[in-house]
Amino acid sequence: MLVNWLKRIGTYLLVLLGLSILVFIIGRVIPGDPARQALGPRAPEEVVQALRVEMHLDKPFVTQYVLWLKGALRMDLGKSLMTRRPVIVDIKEFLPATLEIVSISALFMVLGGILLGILSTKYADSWLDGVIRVISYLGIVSPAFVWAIIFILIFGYMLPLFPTTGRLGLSIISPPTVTGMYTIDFLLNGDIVGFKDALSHLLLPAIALMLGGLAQAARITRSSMTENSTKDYILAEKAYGIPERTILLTYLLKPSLIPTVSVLSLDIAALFGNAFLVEQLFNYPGLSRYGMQAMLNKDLNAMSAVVMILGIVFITVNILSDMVVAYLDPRVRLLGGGNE
Amino acid sequence: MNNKQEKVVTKRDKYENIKQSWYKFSLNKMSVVGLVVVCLVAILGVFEPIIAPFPTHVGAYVNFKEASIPPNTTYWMGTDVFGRDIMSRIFYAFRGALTMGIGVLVVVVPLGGILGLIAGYWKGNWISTLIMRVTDVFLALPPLILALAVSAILRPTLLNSMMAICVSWWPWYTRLIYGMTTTLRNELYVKSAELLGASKGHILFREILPNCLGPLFTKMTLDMGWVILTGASLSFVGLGEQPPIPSLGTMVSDGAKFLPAQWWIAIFPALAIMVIVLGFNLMGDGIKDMLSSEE
Amino acid sequence: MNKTILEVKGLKKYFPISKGAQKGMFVKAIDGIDFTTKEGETLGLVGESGSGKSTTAYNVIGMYGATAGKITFKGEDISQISSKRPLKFKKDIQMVFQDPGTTLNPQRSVRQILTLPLSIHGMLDKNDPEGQLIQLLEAVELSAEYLYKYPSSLGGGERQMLAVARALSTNPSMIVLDEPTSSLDVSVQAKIINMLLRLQQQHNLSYLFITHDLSLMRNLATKVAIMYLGKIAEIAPVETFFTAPRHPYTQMLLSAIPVISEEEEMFKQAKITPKGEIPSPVNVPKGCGFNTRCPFAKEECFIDDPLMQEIEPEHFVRCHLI
Amino acid sequence: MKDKIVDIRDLHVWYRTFAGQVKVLNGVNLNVIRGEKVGIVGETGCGKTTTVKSILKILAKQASIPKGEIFFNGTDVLKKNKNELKQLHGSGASMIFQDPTMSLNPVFTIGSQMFAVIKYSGQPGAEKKSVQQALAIKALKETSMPDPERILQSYPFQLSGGMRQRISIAMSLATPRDLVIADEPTTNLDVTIQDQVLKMLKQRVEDKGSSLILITHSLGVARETTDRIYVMYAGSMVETAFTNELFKKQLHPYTQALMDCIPRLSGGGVSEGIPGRIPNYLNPSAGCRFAPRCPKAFERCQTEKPEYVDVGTEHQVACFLYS
Repeated sequence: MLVNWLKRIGTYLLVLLGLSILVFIIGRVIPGDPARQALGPRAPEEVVQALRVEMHLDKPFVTQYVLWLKGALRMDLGKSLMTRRPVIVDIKEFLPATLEIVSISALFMVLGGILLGILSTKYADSWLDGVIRVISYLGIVSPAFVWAIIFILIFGYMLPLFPTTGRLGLSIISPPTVTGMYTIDFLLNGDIVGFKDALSHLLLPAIALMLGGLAQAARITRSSMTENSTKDYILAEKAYGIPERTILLTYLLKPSLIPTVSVLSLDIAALFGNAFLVEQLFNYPGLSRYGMQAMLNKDLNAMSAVVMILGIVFITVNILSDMVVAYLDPRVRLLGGGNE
Repeated sequence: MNNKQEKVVTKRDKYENIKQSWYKFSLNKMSVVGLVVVCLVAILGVFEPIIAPFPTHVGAYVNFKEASIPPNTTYWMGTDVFGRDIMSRIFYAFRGALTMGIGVLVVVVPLGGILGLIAGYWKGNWISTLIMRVTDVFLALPPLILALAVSAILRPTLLNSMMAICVSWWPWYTRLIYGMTTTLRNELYVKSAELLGASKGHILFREILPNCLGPLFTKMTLDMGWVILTGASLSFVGLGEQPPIPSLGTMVSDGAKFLPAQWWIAIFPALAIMVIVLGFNLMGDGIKDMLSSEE
Repeated sequence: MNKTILEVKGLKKYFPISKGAQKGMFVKAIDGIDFTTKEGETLGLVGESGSGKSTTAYNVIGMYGATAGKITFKGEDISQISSKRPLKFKKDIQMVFQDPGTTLNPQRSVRQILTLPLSIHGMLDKNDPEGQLIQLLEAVELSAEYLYKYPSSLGGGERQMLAVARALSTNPSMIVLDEPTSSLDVSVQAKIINMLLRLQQQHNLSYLFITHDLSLMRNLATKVAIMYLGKIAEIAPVETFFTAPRHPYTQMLLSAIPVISEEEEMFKQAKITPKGEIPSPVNVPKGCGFNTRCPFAKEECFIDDPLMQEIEPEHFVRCHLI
Repeated sequence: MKDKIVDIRDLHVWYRTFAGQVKVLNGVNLNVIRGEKVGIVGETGCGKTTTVKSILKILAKQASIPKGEIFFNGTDVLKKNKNELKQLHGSGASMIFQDPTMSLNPVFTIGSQMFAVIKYSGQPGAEKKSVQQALAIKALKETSMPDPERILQSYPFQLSGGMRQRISIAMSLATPRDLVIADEPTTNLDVTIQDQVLKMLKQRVEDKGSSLILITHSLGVARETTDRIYVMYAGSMVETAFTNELFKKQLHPYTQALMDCIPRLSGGGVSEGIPGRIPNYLNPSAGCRFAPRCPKAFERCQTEKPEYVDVGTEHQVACFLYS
């Protein structure tokens, strides 16, 4: 069994390496001169040239990549042109914020999606099923940034229940950083007021982010549960008199969750993508906004770092989902038949 | 049994097929709604100069007298800060959106599809592993981010943003066709074609590919919606069609600054995006039901 | 008149296991078999799942290459995989598969399906292609109208008849049939069996017929070979095979068949009650493969594997009891 | 009158499809006496599975029952609502399916499935785990399963087709059942395994004193396992008789034709099969559905539906040759 996991992690590392090459190529193909871009048109030529040397732009392409890779392994990702600070410092500041949002929306997505899927199967073709299907269509159909705008409109102005900008209320001082995630740090600090404020700042962006994934999960759960409900073993269990609820929540749910989990892992990874726009709208200082600005300002080091982190997150989510699938499906666990 | 009879019989078979497919498609009323929405969007987009109330507002037209008027009888969806009619601009933006959708799919489906066919049929040897590992690398990033990174490099135009989406979208089709080909290549009709001595070209394109068309068309219809959505996200951050040419993403992002007072400037383009994607999604589900085999 | 058309000598086919606990070991699907078939004859290969009968058929048609041993067809060596064989063998040996559901491409019309073999081997009759196809359909008792239909609108039996028509199209000298009627109803099976017998007369075809149904074999084959765990347990002309079976496994299989008339009970007089299941072809038991289930197993049976002995002309048995 | 476990009268079942209503069952009559082993023999598409699924009310959503009654233990199943059905399902009937790969839940251990069946079977003390464990092991031992403890921990994909069917049988008889329904339980198994499984099923049903409905397309299997046989064609019963009586003399032309098609171990070739195809259920003819393929059909067969008529001790046939 272990051999299988090692082989799988090996392929993922390979993918990561491939990703770093891809990102490096994209970074370097940028027309225009990043050094000139950073220092502005008026900077004298020799200063720009010095920066160019410092950024190894003069060396051949492959050596630049090798140097960059060695640096990355030593956590030295070079300096960000925008913030003038080592990229690693920016990441330490912004990454926890985005992780906070993404983990909450992932939680909503998984629990909500599966719950809605079960409900719409149980009350199939009833009014409740209809309502859930409409919600899931709306959820799937509208991009996160449209929901963001609608939420800002409703909660920002009409009925100001939840804050729609920033990470903390102006009056609240940020907690001593332990994990970098305000909600957890406040809790560790025992500061309930702070915790409530940080949480309320998180709520709207998180919900805007997760609606699409939630709807997708609900739809996949419903369709795979409906399909499995006609299989012989479910009919046999009905014939044996096993109560409807037990069949629905155990014998039908467990096999039906397998397709949902693989879709969920894709959608959770996609949260980071959508976070780009949502953080922009809620001007929430997360890693995605930082990455967005890096791309717009062609800040190579920052951009490569953010993309690599997204790749790593994607792979961790994939490994987690493989583990959950292995738990759900004994054939995968015991035969080591990984799903491609 | 001359050609005329052949026509009659095949026509009857075909007619029977179409009637059966339409029944399965329209079984779920929502799919019909989707079809209607998509047709409406197409008509509005293509015939925009005729249908739109203020076709001239599409270009660099400025009329401060009429700026920021809420929806009324003349401007059904109100006007923006430059006094341009939002509805006409949305109709024009439909055309941009559809060109983006079709343009991307026309590139991505054949490219991804053929790679998927090759990788799937020759699964096990190096060409297949190479293709699939490269696909994994491209899929390791959410499509929006890859598209952002690529379009950030190029000058922001509609064409470049389409290219950016192509770069991040082709692997989805490779993986779809790869998945199907690896199972289809073991079907008996493929085995018997091989044993008869049929050429690899015949086997890939006449035996395997026709059986992938069902899920392929379903995915293409759904993807029309997603591609347009991604395109809107790109233009939302200014990487798509440049002003004054209207695109839904830019209209939403410009309008967002004027919330909540002039809410209509941002809300109507946002709703327009939802309507397009909703239409294609509903239609895609209908096609999935239509092509699903079991009665 | 009938000289040997197909000869198999010491054929072996092992499949390496790439995943799971048994990694590195082999599935010994065929573990050394020998038989010959004469022109115009039907050799029946009988056995239960895991006996290797289908693998043998796939080796003859060329879907697999042999791990060891030799297959000669009309004097020429065809042991390697079909893609490496000269084109003429793809014309001369054809195959009919088991599952009517997937043997025909659902997206191609009957006309396209039947035209493919003809065009590959350049046998298309230019001036009347339609007539040629209709003739083929009539050979398998299907009306000309079927030419323009799609497989989905045909019944299981009709699809198998079309598969036979496709096999006949290049007028081969041998057809390999892998359980062609096992997923069909009895009434449809009867039609196909009689059709196959008629075609054999008209075109002097030789069949390699694979099935698990011994009563079907009784009404079709000229010679029957019974396989167990990748080896042939007994070969005999059909008359002696059913009236005087000598291998305990043949007797056990005969006594397990549900029959519908008293006279058939007569053939099950050995009354060996079936017991146990077929062991896995990965770790084959030492000595004779059948020793785990054989009521007459002697101490010798657990030590060495018995050799094929010819107890009567054309009647071979692999058992220590002989 | 011996009490009837199952009594189906003039049952009609229709399926909603894209082309309209498919009228599969066209007036089925069937009864099973307590402790009797009844076989239903018929070819693909004649409605055998629909008949038994309607007894257990596990028909597909698209199915509808426009006419007919199904009495199980004396009460009409169609009139019962959800919780009344609980008793029927609890200890009333159980079903064994054809495809061993689908008859057991792939992601649960054999043990967890058997315990659930026993728990809800209304047996005294069935809630306790220990009672469930004991009953499950006893049931597995009775079906001559090697090393039942290991079986309870293993998953279906780790077992062979034969073992899985034996487990389904053990499950269906782990607690006393009035009726066991087996839908082609051994069709996917090898002949030597099928022989052992059929003998064991017959033995278990007799020991537990429950009655059996065995569905099969093979007359040979029915001859070796059942007391009485219903021959079914295109949605209704054409002939029924005690097993040895039926194999001595067949009355209905379809049964005769079917017998002639079966290859015999004693050789002698087979008949030319039955001409034509199964009737189209979308708009079936009002008359006898076998008429278009029947060598002895005459004018009356085309228009009128033959009634089920007694022609001897427990020997009924639906054909105008006899009424």
